[in-house]
Amino acid sequence: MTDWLVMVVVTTTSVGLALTLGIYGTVVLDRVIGRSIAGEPLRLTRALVGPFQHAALLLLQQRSDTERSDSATWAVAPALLGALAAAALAVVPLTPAVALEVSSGIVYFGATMAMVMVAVFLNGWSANSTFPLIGGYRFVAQALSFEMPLVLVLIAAALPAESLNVADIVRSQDTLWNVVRQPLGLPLYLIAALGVSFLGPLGLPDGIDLAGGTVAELSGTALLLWRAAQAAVLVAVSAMGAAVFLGGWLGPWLPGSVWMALKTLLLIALMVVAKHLFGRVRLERFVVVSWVVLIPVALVHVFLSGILALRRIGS
Amino acid sequence: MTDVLFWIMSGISVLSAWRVFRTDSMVRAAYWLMVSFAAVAVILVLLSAEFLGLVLLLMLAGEMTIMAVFMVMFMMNPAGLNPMTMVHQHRAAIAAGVLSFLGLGAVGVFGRFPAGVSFATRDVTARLGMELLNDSMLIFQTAGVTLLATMIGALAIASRRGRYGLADEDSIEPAVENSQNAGEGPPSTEKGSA
Amino acid sequence: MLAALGAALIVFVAGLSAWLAVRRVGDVLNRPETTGPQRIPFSGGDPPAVHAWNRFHARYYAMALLFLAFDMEMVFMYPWAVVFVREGMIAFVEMLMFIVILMLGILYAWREGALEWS
Amino acid sequence: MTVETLLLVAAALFGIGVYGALSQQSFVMIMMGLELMLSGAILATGTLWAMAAGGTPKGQLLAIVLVTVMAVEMAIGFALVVNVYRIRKADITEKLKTLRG
Amino acid sequence: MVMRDAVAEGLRRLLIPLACRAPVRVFALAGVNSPTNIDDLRLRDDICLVDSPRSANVLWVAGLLPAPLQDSARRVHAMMSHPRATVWSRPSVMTAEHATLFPHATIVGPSEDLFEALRTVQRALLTKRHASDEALLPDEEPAPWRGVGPYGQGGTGMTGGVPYGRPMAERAPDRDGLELDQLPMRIGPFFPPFPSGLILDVRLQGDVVQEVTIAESLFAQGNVLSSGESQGDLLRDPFRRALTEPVPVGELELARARHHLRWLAHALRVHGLEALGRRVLMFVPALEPGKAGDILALRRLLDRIRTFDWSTAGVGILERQQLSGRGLGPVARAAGLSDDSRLVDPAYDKLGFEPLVHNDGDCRARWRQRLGEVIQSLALARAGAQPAGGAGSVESPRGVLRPETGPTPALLTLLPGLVRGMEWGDAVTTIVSLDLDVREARAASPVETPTSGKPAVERDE
Repeated sequence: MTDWLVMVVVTTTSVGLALTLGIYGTVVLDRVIGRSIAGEPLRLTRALVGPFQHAALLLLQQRSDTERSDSATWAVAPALLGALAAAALAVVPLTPAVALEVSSGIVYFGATMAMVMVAVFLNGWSANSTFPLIGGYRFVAQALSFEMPLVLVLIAAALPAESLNVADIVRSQDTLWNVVRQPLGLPLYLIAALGVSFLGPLGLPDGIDLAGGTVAELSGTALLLWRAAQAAVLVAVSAMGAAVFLGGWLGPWLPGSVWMALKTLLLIALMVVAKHLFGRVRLERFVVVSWVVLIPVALVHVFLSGILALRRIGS
Repeated sequence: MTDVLFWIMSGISVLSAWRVFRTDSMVRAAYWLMVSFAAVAVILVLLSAEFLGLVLLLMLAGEMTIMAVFMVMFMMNPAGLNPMTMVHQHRAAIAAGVLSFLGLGAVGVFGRFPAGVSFATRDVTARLGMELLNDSMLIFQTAGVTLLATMIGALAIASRRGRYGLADEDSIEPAVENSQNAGEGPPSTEKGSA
Repeated sequence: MLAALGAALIVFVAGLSAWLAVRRVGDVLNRPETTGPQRIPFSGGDPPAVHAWNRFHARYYAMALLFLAFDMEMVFMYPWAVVFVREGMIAFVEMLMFIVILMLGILYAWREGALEWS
Repeated sequence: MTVETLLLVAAALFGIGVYGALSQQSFVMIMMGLELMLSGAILATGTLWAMAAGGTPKGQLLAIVLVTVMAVEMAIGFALVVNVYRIRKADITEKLKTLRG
Repeated sequence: MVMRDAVAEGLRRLLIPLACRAPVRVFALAGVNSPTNIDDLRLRDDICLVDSPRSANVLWVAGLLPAPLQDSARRVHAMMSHPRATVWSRPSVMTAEHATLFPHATIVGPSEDLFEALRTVQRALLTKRHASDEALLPDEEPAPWRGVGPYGQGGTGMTGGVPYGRPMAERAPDRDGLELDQLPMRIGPFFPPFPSGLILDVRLQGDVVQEVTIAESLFAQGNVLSSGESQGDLLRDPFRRALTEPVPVGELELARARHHLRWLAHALRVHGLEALGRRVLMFVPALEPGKAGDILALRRLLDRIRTFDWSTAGVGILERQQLSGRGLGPVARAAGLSDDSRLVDPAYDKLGFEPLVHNDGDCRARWRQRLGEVIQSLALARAGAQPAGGAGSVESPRGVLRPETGPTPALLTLLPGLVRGMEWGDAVTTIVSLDLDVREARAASPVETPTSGKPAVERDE
């Protein structure tokens, strides 16, 4: 029992810490990368304190409401999104010591990422306003399309590890990282990750063509919490990607947690670059491409990884 | 500890199942059902059917959102802006519900079940995989065929373009059409007018 | 193992409470009461004629049906992944058969145009 | 957490499902009732697998088959709802006297 | 309770100094004759333009608002959350009706520093030196709707009631054969992706546009051009001047390049490429005749980033016969017509001017056309002081401009047929790609029927 309590406390604090730092890092990276792509001077100090100023401004703003909105589900949606990100991060081994050894880790991760759909849909639905509503529906279409590739690449990574436990998957990359062993895995995963954190090319639910879509009717704390939850999801998927494809805590010289943090930040940065460089795609087109290209490719990827895993064991 | 969690979860599960039929908003109804299922999934995890519980959660998110999407599509007043109940044979249904609860509950309480042998703890999933690939291979493959049939069937039923014209415009197979034209059949639209 | 998932559940609850707590703080800092005109949904400045909640025609309903069935493939794939290396070629062939059968479904859907907006 | 209590919970879920399936007028709400009945069944299967069947993988397989049934039921059910609505503009059972397309 | 208030006060004291340094959250209402261009705000580090008035602290009214837009402007003001304030950039010319439009507004004259004003206002708002704007519209109680019918609903039948004073959507037929609800909604005049003042009555089923009509009020009394208010805008525009007097080719062509680049920045923003849009905006003041290196690099970059291509290719196709002879400028040229009034201008003839042409006629062809014309314009601008125009009509960046009218009215007649059947995102892409300017719209007599377009785009063929 005391062991368990210690585990709970350690996990909760480490997840909380990782999420806070990750969200902060995401916002800073977003600004730095955005400005460098725009060709503007960087102004690093401003980038570093900016997130706090912004958050303070939103905390001091009134929370808006709409006519006959479903206020209960509207309140739950951001909390659910944030909680899902936290829960997903809990099974990602941040260091070899702090790892929840969930033997169906990637099933669990897949479940939390699928639930993101519920949170975003609710956030769009609850406002009783057309643009958020369309945004919510867009996310459902998008989620139904990217969910399968997301899960399939994780299954492929589980093959050589012979386990669904994320920590086992990290350990299986002792000799060779999955990013090399399964070259298709990371790109597919990143596409799906952009989808799950509704960013950039797949930021369809809150596009400007919907005046902000799911966030169009949000203000003040509600907006702050929603953006924080979105960044938290980005952190969670990036951490998972770092663990599954970039060898997690493995790495020379530095302690495992530092490696993990660096790799996660690298993936976050990659996705933020994608956000700023790739425009919003057409949803209709993405759905077809996802079913006709991404899912078959992900399946082929699973089988190829399987054959490679068999050969490695055989030899 | 597990007992406490079990009672909480069964409470959530039954209560939210009840809420499903007591809410005006279709989206809320669908997600109450999801909460009910999620609580069942946690109970399954408590029963050390860890994989089953988690996979149920994974399925649920998609299925219940799709459920919400369809419910909103086909219910008038989907958000319950005008509160209104839409039930029929209410008393009979309650009676049937109570009866089935009592019947099944009686089986549960008075039935005799073989005592639980030590169940597998660590590699439940692996044993399930072995089972799938060896003894129950046929079940596994049959599931594949069933799902294929489901996909094709569902798409064929739901799509507007039937083989003989638009589904909502009295499309009739040519052979049937001929026999009907002998009498006074409804005029049929052109073939494949889509 | 149960302990780990229990901890994960607690992290979930903690996340939920953290987000709701900040929301509460925001509401204490600024009263969320709004006036009637303030609650009008935004669509460029003019008020809507009807409520936005309607029988929303989700144009991708055929794809959603496809998803319902195809999603099940994952349930079978997880346990398969665990034993794949142990079982070797048999596992490979069996899953290949299963997947090819399911892919026929996608192929059919694509040919029927079920993935496009209806 | 005993076999009896677990089965009682499963029976309660099933009972609510029966009530819903019989009392609701709208097609989709009837399907909610069916889903709840299946949820009761899944819980019962899980219970018996863990508590009485010695954890044989066949028990879990049965539960997985039930989940599959759930998905199939939803897919076909919704497809029928779409079709009926398209042809008859009907969304509640009362509007449908016969099942002939 | 007291405890809670004390904690809140403490927290507020902690947050206010931080928030005071945050970028100003501004929602812009673009009017006419504004001393400051909205694009100038986008490049500012200390200003954050938001897409919905909900989360803005400051409502920036740029210039004067024509009478038909004033009610909408007040409504936008009402939608903002507290604390809120209004800053009004006003030209020197002003009519009496404007004086009472925003009684609480901080007025910024043409010579004053707008950015400083915006910053000061937000800071004053946070420190409570400036009271949050009071509601300009009365707080009306929603219409009663509960408890009328037998189940407590608002009327007879399921959709009989009017919850919150609004009815519910009604069913309508659809191309899919499913008769689901059709959502009538009015979009604009301050919908950020659209040009200010464009008001569309849209009927949506799901996210698909079933029907679009251009709201009448746009034409009724909204003629800004004739009201004398926008003289300042006109005089700054070299194309307007070129209607009556010769203007150097260099000036015209640089202005054309600037206009297209501003348009491109907006289009990129609407596609989610905000940072790239800012980069494009930064080119605008630095444009020089003959130096197209940056623009060429930009074109290469956009070519390499395929997503912008993908999301515009095949969207919003306009056929040649719809466009020919109407003076629709880049839109016509993107569809393969070499329709350019510069061809008949002797000054351009001397330069050996040949119009650029793209063939597809879709949104992608339109942005490529405009980007190509930027490069071409920079080359032409080298001719410098050579005078052109003055012949009563001129090829503006949007198309042929005459004293009474511009290309926008003709484009607006094409619009309803063009976006019918499109997913909303595609419809926005298309409308943005047409580069409309509502200030030109009045001259379009509403008599001209909007059915002259081609039949609805049937996309489920």
